[in-house]
Parts: sequence; C-alpha cells; structure tokens
Amino acid sequence: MTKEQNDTLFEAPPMAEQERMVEAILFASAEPISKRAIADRLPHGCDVSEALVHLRKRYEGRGVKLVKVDDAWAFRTSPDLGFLMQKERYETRKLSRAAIETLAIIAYHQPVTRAEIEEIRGVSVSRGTIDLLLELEWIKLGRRRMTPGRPVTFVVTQVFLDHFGLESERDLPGVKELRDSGLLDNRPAPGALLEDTEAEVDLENEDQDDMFE
Amino acid sequence: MTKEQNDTLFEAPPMAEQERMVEAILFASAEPISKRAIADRLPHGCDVSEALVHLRKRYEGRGVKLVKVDDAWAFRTSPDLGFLMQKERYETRKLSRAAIETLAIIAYHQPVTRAEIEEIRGVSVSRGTIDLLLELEWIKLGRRRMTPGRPVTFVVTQVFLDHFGLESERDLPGVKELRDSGLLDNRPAPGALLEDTEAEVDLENEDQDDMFE
Amino acid sequence: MTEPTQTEIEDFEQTTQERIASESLLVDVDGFEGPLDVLLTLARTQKVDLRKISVLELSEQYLKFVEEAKKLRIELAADYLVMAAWLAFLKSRLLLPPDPTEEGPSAEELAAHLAFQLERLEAMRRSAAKLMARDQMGRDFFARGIPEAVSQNRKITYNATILDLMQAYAYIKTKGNFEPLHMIERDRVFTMEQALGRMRTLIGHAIEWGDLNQFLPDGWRDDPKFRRSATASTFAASLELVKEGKLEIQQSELFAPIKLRTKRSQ
Repeated sequence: MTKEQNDTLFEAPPMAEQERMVEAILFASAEPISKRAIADRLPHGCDVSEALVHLRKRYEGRGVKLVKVDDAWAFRTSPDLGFLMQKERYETRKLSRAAIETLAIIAYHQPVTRAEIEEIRGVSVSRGTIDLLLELEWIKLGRRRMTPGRPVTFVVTQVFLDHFGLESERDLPGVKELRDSGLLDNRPAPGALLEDTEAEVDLENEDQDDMFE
Repeated sequence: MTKEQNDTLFEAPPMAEQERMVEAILFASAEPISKRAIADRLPHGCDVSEALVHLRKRYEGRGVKLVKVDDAWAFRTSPDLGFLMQKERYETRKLSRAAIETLAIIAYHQPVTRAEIEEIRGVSVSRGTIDLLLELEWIKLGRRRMTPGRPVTFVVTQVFLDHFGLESERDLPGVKELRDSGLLDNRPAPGALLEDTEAEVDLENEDQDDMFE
Repeated sequence: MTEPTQTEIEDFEQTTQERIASESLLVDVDGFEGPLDVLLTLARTQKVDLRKISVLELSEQYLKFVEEAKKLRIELAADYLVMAAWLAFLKSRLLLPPDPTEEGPSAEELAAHLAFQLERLEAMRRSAAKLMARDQMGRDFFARGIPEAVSQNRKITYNATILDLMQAYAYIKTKGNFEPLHMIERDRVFTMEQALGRMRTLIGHAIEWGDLNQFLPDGWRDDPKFRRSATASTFAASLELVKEGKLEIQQSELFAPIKLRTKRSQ
C-alpha cells in the first residue's frame, strides 16, 4: 500500500549491499533461483545482473562457485574439490564364527560343495556367508561335482593364501599338528590317525558316496 | 610400507588451497561440522584451525558468515538479511510459556533433573513439554544423577546452540551475571532437604564403580 | 491467557476496585503456573528488589488471594492450598519471637529461601525472554538451502588369522569327537542341492501323477523333523524343475496332496 511511497523515499541499496543480499538469497535458497525471482525479493531498484557479475567474480577460484543452471543461479562446490565430498570409512571387522568355520572347511576339504560344508558343520550355511567369502576373494568356484545336481564346489584362492601367509594349501597345519599345538584335545581319534590333510580329504571324498546315496 | 616416503613426497597443500577446501566442505553442509570431521576429509597435514581463521575473516561483512557452534563450524546467512528470506522461513512450532521456561532452565542450569526444573518453576513439568523439546532436538538426555532413583538429567544440544546462534552455553544471554549473583546455584531449601543432599554425596561416592555410560 | 498487568495488581489493593480486580486475577487462576507464579506476580506489586521483599506482606497477599478464590467457589489445586498453609505457618513464625529450643531452620532462613526462589524464577523468565529474542535459525538466519550430500564409501577389511582358522577347524573337528559321520548324527537338514540332485534322477520315472511324499528319500520319511526338512527341500526342488520345464506340479485344493509328474513333451 505504501509501496509507491517507498520507491520514492528509499533508493536502492549500494551495489556492495546488493551483492551481499544476492549472496545470502542464493545460499539459503532450496533450489537454483532465477534472476527474476531474486529481483522480486530484493528492494526496489536493485540490479540483479550486476550483483551476480560481482558475486561470480568474487567466488572465482574459491572452494565454491556461482553457477548458472538453465536460467537459474546456485552455489556449487568447485568441481575440482569433488573428492572432498566423499568420505571413506575404513572398518576392520572380525569374521563371524560361521564364516571362519566355513572358510576352514573349504580350506581343509577343498574342493567342497555347500552340502558337504553343511554336513561337516552340522548346520546350514547361509548364502550371505558364502557370498562374503567370495567377495573377499578368499574362495572361488571350483569344478562342478559330477554327482546328481552337479553341485558347484568351492576352493580357496591365492588371495586367501596371501592373507594367511601360506605358500600353498599344503602348508595348512594338519590335524596332527593341530592336536600337538593343543588346539585339538588329545583324545585318540577313532580310526586311522590322519597324518596329513590330503588323507583326510580323501576320506571325506570316500564318505561322500554313502552320504548322498 | 611406503607411507614414510609418501609423507615426504606429498606436502600438505598451500594454505590458500586448504582454505578453499574447508570452504567447500562447510558450504556443502547444512549442519555444523566439527574440526575433527573437517580434518578427516582434508589431505594429510592440513591445519584446519588456521584455515578456519582465514575463512572467517574472508566472510566478514558478507551476506553469509562463518559461525562456530560448540566445536563445529557452519555457514549461516547474516541475521540482518533475514527479511529477504521470507520464502525459506519455517515456522517453529509456537512454544508454550511452560516450554520456553523449561528450555531456559535446562540451558542455564544444565545438567538438570526434572525435579529440579519443577523446583525452580514451582509446578510440575508435563511429559509433553519435555517430549516437545526432545523432539525439536533442543535438549537431550545427559548423564544420570547419582542420587537415589538415579534421575536422568537434561542438557541442551548443538542443534539448540545452532538455532539460537550461540557458540556455546557460556554465550547464553546474561549467564555470567546470573552465575555471579548466585541465581544458578543449586541452593537447597533450608531444613529437611539438607539431609537429602548429604545422603546424595555419599551415594555418589559409593556408586562410582557401577556408573553406567 | 492474559497475565494480570501491573495496574491490575495494584487495583487489587484498592477497596473499590478490589472485587473486579480480584476477579480478573482469579478468573485467571488456570493461567497461573502454580503457587510460585502467583507469588511472583504478587511480589511484583512490592516494587522492590526481590531479595528485600517482605515475605510477611507477601504471605498476607497470597492468603487473601486464596480467600477470594474460595469466596468465588473457584476450585484451587492442592498445591495452592499447601502453599497457603505453609505461608500461614511461616507468617506465624515470623511474627512470634523465635523459640530457642526449636530445631531446624529459622523463619528468616525459610523466608530468605522463598525470596531466592522467587528471584530465581524471575531471572529464568527474563532469560527465557532474552533467549527467544535472539536471532533464530529459520527466522533470522538460514542454513545452506541446497546441501550437497557426502557420499560415504565404506571400506571394510575383514580380519582373520591363521590361528582363527585353525581354531575354527579344530572346533568343528572336536565337536564330533572324530567319529565318522553317521546317518544318525547327520543334521536334520536335507538341503536344496541334495533334493535337486535326487529329483533330477527320479523325474524320469514319474510318468504318472505321484504324491510328493513318494519322492522323499529313505530314512527321511518317518522322523517328523527329517520329513519336514526333506519335504520342504523336495518341494522347492520340484518348483525349480517346473521352472526348467521338466516337471509338472498340481494341487487340487488347499492342503490336498501335491502331485508331480514328468512334463510330457509335445
């Protein structure tokens, strides 16, 4: 209502002040904003175009730049600093019991099918566990077993060997060594004392036949 | 393995560049970011504190200013330009007198229990009042008081400081005068309550061990 | 509510206006935030430093306030009455010479504490007002309107040592005491792979519609736990084979036997 009066009473603010105003509006606006919309918000008589030129210049070479999107304006992070907008978080996690057991079985019994792993562990193996080990590249798919259903087998990888500081699967401590190092109790095992893992693997393979009819 | 080499090979970027980086990081965020978090995103060897000093100075008198909230930093529009931001203005729920007073008591007396708030206001504090302030994220739970019943305490949050443009609780209006005149003392009522406070002290010592978080 | 103004409270003391003024005060009883609030409002009439307030006078004003409320049959909350009783007690203590044998805080101490409480409440009110008068975010100043999201790249390294591996294997091996795995000890899980393998060899023989149960392996049909696992996996395997176009499956109604047969090629 007193708009007209105001127009005559008050002159447009000085350019430096106009620039500040445009700066604040662009900063706070939730979307890029057109010259027109900026002008609507500024006191009468402001020169948005000129203020934008000044402002753009002011931000030249800064961490933020004034950009034109279609016919609207917005502040954006300088493209060369895009890498700062990525946060890398490193986490070290312990493998779950299921994962480490599954891994151990694959290492000692490879090539081994999922059904066999379940047989040995006595519980089913979740898809996630296998996926995680595959993702870590500690295991990979071996040849399919020539049994009904042609199940895939799993074997350990070079990455696995590197991670655990092994030169080959043969370096895995055998059952006897496990026992000697106190990791297994000293109860005499029924049947043949397995001297090395290979023998054991064979045994497991033999067993398979009557496991799966 | 080549870490040491890297340190000598790559120096921290020049200060002007560090300043740009901090500018970009802070500009990109609506929430204050702690110095620590800024440092985590910058290349190794950057001096965030110094960069912030430069940056704050650079924005002095601009339409946008660099403010400190607690131990974090953020860009905010200059308060004198608020009138331009009709469109961005959001209505904070109209707070009841009870809510405003409760908020002030928590801010000035924190950490403070509900019983203490009631003692100061002379009326019970409704659950809704506390809930509202919690919902606004202006207050949060502090440590439990080591008194019988282990009542929870309330403290104000960084969101509160940010909302009211405060750098820290020490900047609350008139807080120093209030403290000097003893009005923030936890002065127990003479008589019966005195015994309670003594009991509290004992309890506190006993409880040290099983203090929770 | 509208808080009684200074003048309203002054009227309270004047006989002519007393009724009207007290009514306006009392009508607002609900608006008062408890007895301390009323006391503070009354104390303001004394126009002195709250520390130097006359608690005696204040008590009288408050008791009068409660009397008026009663006359007007306004229900007062218990805490207003408790305060009245306490102030009446305090008043008598303040008027009588102190009894040297009496223990506990003196009337002056109690009065001083009340004055402190009033001053503290007043101070908090002022502070609350100052706080709300500050520039506020979203009203006077604003945050970045288009924040740019920081993408989080989470890099997880899994840690396991050769010892973990050996211990895990040792655990598995000792669990079964090295006994060869018998059928009896086998876990009661007939896996999908097993079922699928079995079904593939069997479907060739299923020329006519046959009950799903007939396809369960020997040794898995009697014990309910075994049967459940075998049924589930055999059924799932059948669906898989239907998907592959090797098997047909039907069920006439809910809970009716599920029938299978080899898909006939046209």
